[in-house]
Amino acid sequence: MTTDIGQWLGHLIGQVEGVQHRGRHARRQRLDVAPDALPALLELLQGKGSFVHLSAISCVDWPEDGQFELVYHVWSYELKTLVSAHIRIPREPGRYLSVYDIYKPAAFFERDIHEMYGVFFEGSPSMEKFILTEWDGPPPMRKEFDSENWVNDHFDWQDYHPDWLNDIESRGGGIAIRPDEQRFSRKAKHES
Amino acid sequence: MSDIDYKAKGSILNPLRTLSFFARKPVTMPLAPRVAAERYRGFHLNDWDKCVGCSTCQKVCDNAAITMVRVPGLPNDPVKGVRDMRPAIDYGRCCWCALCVDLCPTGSITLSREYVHTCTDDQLSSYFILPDPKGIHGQFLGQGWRKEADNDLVDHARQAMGEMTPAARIGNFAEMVNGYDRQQAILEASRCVQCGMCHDACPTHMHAPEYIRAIWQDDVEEAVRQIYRTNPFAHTCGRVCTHKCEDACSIGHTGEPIAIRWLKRYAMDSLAPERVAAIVAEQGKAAPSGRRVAIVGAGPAGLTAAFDLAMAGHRVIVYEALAQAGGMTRYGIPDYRLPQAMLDRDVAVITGLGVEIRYGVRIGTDVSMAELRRDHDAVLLAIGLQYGRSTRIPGSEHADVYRAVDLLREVSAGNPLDVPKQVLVIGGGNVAMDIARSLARLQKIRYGEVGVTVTALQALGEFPADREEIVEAGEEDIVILPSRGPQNVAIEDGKVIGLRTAAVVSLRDAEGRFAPTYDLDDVQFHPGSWVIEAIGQLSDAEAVLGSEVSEQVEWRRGRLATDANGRTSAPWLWTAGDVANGPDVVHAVADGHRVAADMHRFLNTLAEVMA
Amino acid sequence: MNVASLLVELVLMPLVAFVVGLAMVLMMRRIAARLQRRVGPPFFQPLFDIVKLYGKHTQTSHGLVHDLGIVMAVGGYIAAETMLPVPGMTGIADKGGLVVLAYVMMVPSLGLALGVGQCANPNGSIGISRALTAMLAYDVPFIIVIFGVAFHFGSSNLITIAAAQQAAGIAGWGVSQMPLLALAGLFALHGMLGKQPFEIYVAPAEIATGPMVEMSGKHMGGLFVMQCFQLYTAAVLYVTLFLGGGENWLSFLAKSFAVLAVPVSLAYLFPRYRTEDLVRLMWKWPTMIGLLGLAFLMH
Amino acid sequence: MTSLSDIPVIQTPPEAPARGGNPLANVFDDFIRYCRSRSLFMLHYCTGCGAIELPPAMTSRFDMERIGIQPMVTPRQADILLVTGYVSVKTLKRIILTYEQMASPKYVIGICSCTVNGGMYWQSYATAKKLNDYLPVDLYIAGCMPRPEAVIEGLKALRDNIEAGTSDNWKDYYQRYDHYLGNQQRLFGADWQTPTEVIAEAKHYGLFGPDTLGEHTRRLEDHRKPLEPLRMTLNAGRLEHME
Amino acid sequence: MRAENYQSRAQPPSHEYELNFGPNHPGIEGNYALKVRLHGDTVIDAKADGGYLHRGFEKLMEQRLWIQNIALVPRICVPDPAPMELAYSMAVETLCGLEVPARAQWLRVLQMELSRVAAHLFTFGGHAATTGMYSTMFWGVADRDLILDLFEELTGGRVYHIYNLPGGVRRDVPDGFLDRVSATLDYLESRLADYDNLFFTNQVFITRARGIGPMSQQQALELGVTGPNLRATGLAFDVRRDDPYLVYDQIEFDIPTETAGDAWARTLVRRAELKESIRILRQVVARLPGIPGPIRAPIPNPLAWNVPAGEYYSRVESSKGELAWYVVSTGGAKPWRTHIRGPSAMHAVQVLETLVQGCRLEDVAQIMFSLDACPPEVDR
Repeated sequence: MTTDIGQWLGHLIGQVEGVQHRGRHARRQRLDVAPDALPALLELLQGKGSFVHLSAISCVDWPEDGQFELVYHVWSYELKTLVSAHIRIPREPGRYLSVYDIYKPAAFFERDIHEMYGVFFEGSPSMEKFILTEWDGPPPMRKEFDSENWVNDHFDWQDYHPDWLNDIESRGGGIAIRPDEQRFSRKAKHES
Repeated sequence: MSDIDYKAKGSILNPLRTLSFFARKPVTMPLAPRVAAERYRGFHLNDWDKCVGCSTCQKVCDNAAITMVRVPGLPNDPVKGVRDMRPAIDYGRCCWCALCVDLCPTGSITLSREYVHTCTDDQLSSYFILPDPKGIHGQFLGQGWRKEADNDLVDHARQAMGEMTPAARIGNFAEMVNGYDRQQAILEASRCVQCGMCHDACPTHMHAPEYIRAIWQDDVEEAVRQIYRTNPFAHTCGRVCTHKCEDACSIGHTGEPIAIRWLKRYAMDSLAPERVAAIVAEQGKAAPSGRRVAIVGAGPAGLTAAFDLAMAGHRVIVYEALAQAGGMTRYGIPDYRLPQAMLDRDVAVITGLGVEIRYGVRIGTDVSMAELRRDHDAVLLAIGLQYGRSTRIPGSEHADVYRAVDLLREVSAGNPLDVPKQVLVIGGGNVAMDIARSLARLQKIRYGEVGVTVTALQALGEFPADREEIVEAGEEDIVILPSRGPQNVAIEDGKVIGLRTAAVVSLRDAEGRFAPTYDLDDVQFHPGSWVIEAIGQLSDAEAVLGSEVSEQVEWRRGRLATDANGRTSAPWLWTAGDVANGPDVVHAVADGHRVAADMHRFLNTLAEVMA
Repeated sequence: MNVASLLVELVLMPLVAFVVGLAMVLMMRRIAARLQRRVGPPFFQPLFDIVKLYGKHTQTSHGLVHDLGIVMAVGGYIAAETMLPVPGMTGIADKGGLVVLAYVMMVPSLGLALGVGQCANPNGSIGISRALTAMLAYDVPFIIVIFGVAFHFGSSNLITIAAAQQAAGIAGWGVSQMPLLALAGLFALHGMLGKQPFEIYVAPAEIATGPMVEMSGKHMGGLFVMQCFQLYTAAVLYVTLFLGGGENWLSFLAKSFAVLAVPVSLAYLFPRYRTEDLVRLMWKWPTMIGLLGLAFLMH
Repeated sequence: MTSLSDIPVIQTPPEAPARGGNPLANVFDDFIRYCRSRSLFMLHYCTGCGAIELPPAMTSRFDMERIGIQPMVTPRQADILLVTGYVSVKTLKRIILTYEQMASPKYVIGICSCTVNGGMYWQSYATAKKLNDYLPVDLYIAGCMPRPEAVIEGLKALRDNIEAGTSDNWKDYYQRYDHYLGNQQRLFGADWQTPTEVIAEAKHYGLFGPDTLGEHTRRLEDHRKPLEPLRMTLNAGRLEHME
Repeated sequence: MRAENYQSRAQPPSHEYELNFGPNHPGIEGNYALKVRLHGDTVIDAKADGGYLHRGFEKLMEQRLWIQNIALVPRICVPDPAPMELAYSMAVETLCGLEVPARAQWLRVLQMELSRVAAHLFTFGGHAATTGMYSTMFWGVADRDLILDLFEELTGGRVYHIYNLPGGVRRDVPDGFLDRVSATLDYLESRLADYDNLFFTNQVFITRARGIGPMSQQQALELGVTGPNLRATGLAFDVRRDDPYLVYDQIEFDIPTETAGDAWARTLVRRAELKESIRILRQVVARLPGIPGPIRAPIPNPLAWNVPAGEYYSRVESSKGELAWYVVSTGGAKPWRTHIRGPSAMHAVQVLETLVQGCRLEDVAQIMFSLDACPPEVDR
């Protein structure tokens, strides 16, 4: 079954340039696609290949390569196979074409990727924020965004002074991890 | 598909049947909280007697909810792998996933079936608790989730170490243990929970968690770097260390401890000597200080001190009476455990730092201590324990009654030995095993069969020797007779023909002092042509120091009196290694470091005074 | 009747109505609980709720009209209570009569509409427009029923109507005499109470309880009091019209609670109708039944 | 609009009304407090995952109504704000708005670990870590999430506290408004404002404390803008014709 | 009285007005918002507003060990957390090449289907409540609690089971557990008649639900609809059968479908699915005792577990639809990237926005609940 689909798929994508096919697990086929070729490929997959269901678009950040990887997971209800088309686009300026006119669900995923990674999709119906409407920091899913630092800058941790700890501290014991590893503050008690 | 048709109109009367619920009882539970299920994940419990304070729970915690707290007064023994720390839990973080339970090496942490805790804002400190067996409110409400075979995530089984079969190894001195390959080493390293018990237990506080992690990350260079932070005898320790670390390993509480020693060996073996030297050189040698240090004895302690002092920029000259460096590690440990080539690598790293070793120079004979003192700013005496103790039983002064260390030295030096078909070894320590197994090999080579009998005072379970040594000796057809005390060496026609032993009744008197008593009705005769005593060693410090210096310094119970840093009452003289502390490579290394640090301090003050 | 005893009655009748209304609220909530297989609130819960609401520190008012609206809502019902004869007390029942009562009973809804309108909360506005539509819907059968009853007994005086029924025994009760009108009345009663399936104007899932959305503190307390009165008024009116009114307190209360139990029980078995479904239903079945009953009556 | 400068800073909080020797003097207060503790309307707002254990607590199996608790859908009617677990920053704004709209006496219950010290999401850039930085919390219920029984035990504890008169942290919000506002500003920015004028309320109800005003309330005054009509934000294209 | 405390907001005069559904609104599922524009009672436009439940899961997971994430993932969808664990575990297993023992797979099916039953009961309750029928909600949630009792016994947690680990499950069934599962299933089946009387054949409800939020199959496919919502439009697609995982290929079950694609059809599909799940559970109960073996493949020390480099897109059928995880490993101790594709990401945003257009205000909440949208899945 898989090999058949593999062959069939190989035949199909022969019509588009810049596509590499790798058969993978059963029902999972991977295509590595040149960014230019993706819309044509998706149209082909949807039109001729019955891959009508866009399951998701995933974005992966590869800061060392200076690239974003966009993965389009499409599923065929007839062939019962999932094809993942991978493209790599430069991290800067991080722009790509929307596939909204091929797959409607793309609108959600593209907006999500725009919010989380800052990739702009031209032609997507809305690049307005949805989840992070009240967030003015950098796109948080980028690898260079350090969530823990941000948290330390914006929040305090709870202050605990239980009796047992006071007692242990008075006897010379106490918290035994390094202060920089400790994730709650132990400031002096409030003047109250 | 459905048994209700989409087009069905439904009924206005059907719902009225529900009015029958007027006659049915409510399903509401009583207001008081129910008893939770048997494996409920409620608040934490911690069995303080089982807990060793290893902090694995803190590491696996998703949420940094677990904090180790030092509780003064609890047992704290690094050698046994017990710390006086207990986990405290922040219920402002905890998600009750129970991973801390599943990964607890001792199984001390469990969860209770208690689940109600409320407090007002000013009582919020009650969210930070130190779990004990009673639970958050001091009232045990039943045991909930705990570790069972199903959910135990601790990796109990050690990677098997390949070694030569007894048949293959007995006829030669080739190293019998294969060492881990990369795959095995990574797997073995992955078992580590990074508790650091090994670090605490190690006499020289090796950074075992760090190098194990580096090995797991397949970064051998980093591992070597970590190893050399504390131990220049890395190859040696990777093979023959008494691995106190493994005894303390927290995985060892319920499984087999991590093979820390073999991992060290793997790291050292997998790197070419040049790379090792380069990594050591990375640490950077200090600028020459212009101070000169003399070290007597090129054993582990002396060379470790030499390593440290050389790194600190001092000029170090090591005086070694024998032809090669290594001391007991070379002349006391047989090749099948520690190939001399490996020891050479360790020594080469040290000499590579500019440490000069003058071989064949016996202080006290060739050069006097006074001269040494004159030419150097400080002197370190690290001569080890070179002389075997004698049992002093009748016949023990016979020429065919040997001390084990002397024989081992001969074996290691490669001198031919006229080993007889049947030998007897007295002693139950590692030295006894070493000589027994060495002689067994010589016998095998010479006669094709082994004829070694070991008698020891101790019962089998109490032998001072490592367990694996005893097992391996047994595998090599060596007869081991526990609980037998030597009575006399049987001599006939001026030749040794055997040894008489009596059964041991008790080893110690009422006060716990060493005073063996024997059952003289149970005397056995063990035939043999050689009797080898392996019951301990002595030093010849007095001979080395010379009478003049000997009189200057203080002595305590036959040993040089020193302060905690190994400094004797003479301000220029330090002592380290077996001669000062117990007979063990890693202790000697630790000693070397400690003394070198003190000497360095002294040399620095000297420099200031001069300036 | 002297002025003093009238005054006493005027005070006492709403008070009784309130107390009985509290019990009715409790009954309603206990019925809900039972059908939903649970225990339900404690006995004094309705009282606790009202006292608590009146005891709130913060009293958010949205202006004079807002306050006035609540006063109208509660006041309308208080006025209505004084026109509903109970055993031993008639208040101003003989002066008012059915027609006045019917008008007075619309006052609370209108008051609420005024008050809610002031809040400027769209949910409230939607709710109140739905409430007024619903009122239009159930008022049609209601008026038909009232007309029919008045026609039958030849009087719009509630005291007379009750007395006539009591005199003739069960056979003379409105329910025996005009079963169709009684049935239509039950529908109207259900609609008046605003319980499912006629609950669209509060619809928490859509408009967050509609008219109540901006009410808090004593305004909300006022609405809770109003609910007591509402349940009481509807039940007592039905009892007076169809079940022979109150011969004595025991039978009067028994009948009132029993009458109320019917729509209240049904309420927890049905979802709510949409507004247009509600209007359609009300103008169809109860109205038809009512008209039919009327036709029989007139025949 | 009342300006901040118009409001005199009262140095000492108003004294509690003197309690005379008459043992019946407080009967009325006690009665109201008792009713208050017996009738708690809970705001029906699911802020986080702990909300999943509230339906069981409300419905037949654990039936909260037994202790006089019922859900209410609008903040105006509610007495209890149940913060069920983590609050994202976006939600936190709504919670504060909601809280300020509730009529006092009002009570905040922090459920789950997340309201105390960040819980599972302690590293997350999106959630607030300590609820009591932003709102006065009356009661915490531990668990992730607490079972319905634990929730009910917590509510019972709150009930007892109210009856005993010890649960009045809502006053703290007025008396130390500057502190809460400061934390809110730190997270939401200096121009943060809510439609409710807390300071005016504090003045009105005699809850002015020495810490009601401070540097943060001054900043609030600097940034305060008149409330704008709701903007139609459905889509950008339609905005213009509304103006 | 405090007039100064309240300023009413001037509304621009318009025939059209906007209503906020949520985030604090009983008609919204969870903490989510829908802004609807109305003309009279008719919705002319709607816009979803998410992020109230955003926690940054995908970011958090990149900062935690593979095993630690097991505790994190169920929290993504609270009403139906079990499939999250499963999908994540399956992805890690595939990357590591771990072979899950048969018994573990059956135990997972047990967990999944119990979770599905619980989620559907919850949804019925919620759906009924949007139409004002609270009794169904009271019943549904109370009956769901019986399943939570089973979960508590099996996994130690009522809602967050944290029962799966990559490689298998954490605990085997306790003694007598399967009998209690059977008893609970018997009870639920006996209750179905009650539910039919009260709810599924309630004329008023059918009137309310039929024709509400209709969706053609074509439209559903275009919008990426999955799960019961897709099946209600006539396409018999179920990940359990068409992209099989666990041992679903050894289990007999039907895939119920309807064709109308409206709220009523979706309800009917869920009702039938509930029965199918009970059927599956009966098979599990019957066959589990005969399946020997460990319940977990050996896994390395969780603190030092490098998952081999690779990527996998694992899919499971949650009660709400197709749930997928894209997991990328670079061979490290922590995931490099995880992407969660919750079914509600489609249902709660584009589908909901589309379906409510032109509907009546009364039905907005009903449409959302009939889609069984779960906002935390959208926000993550």
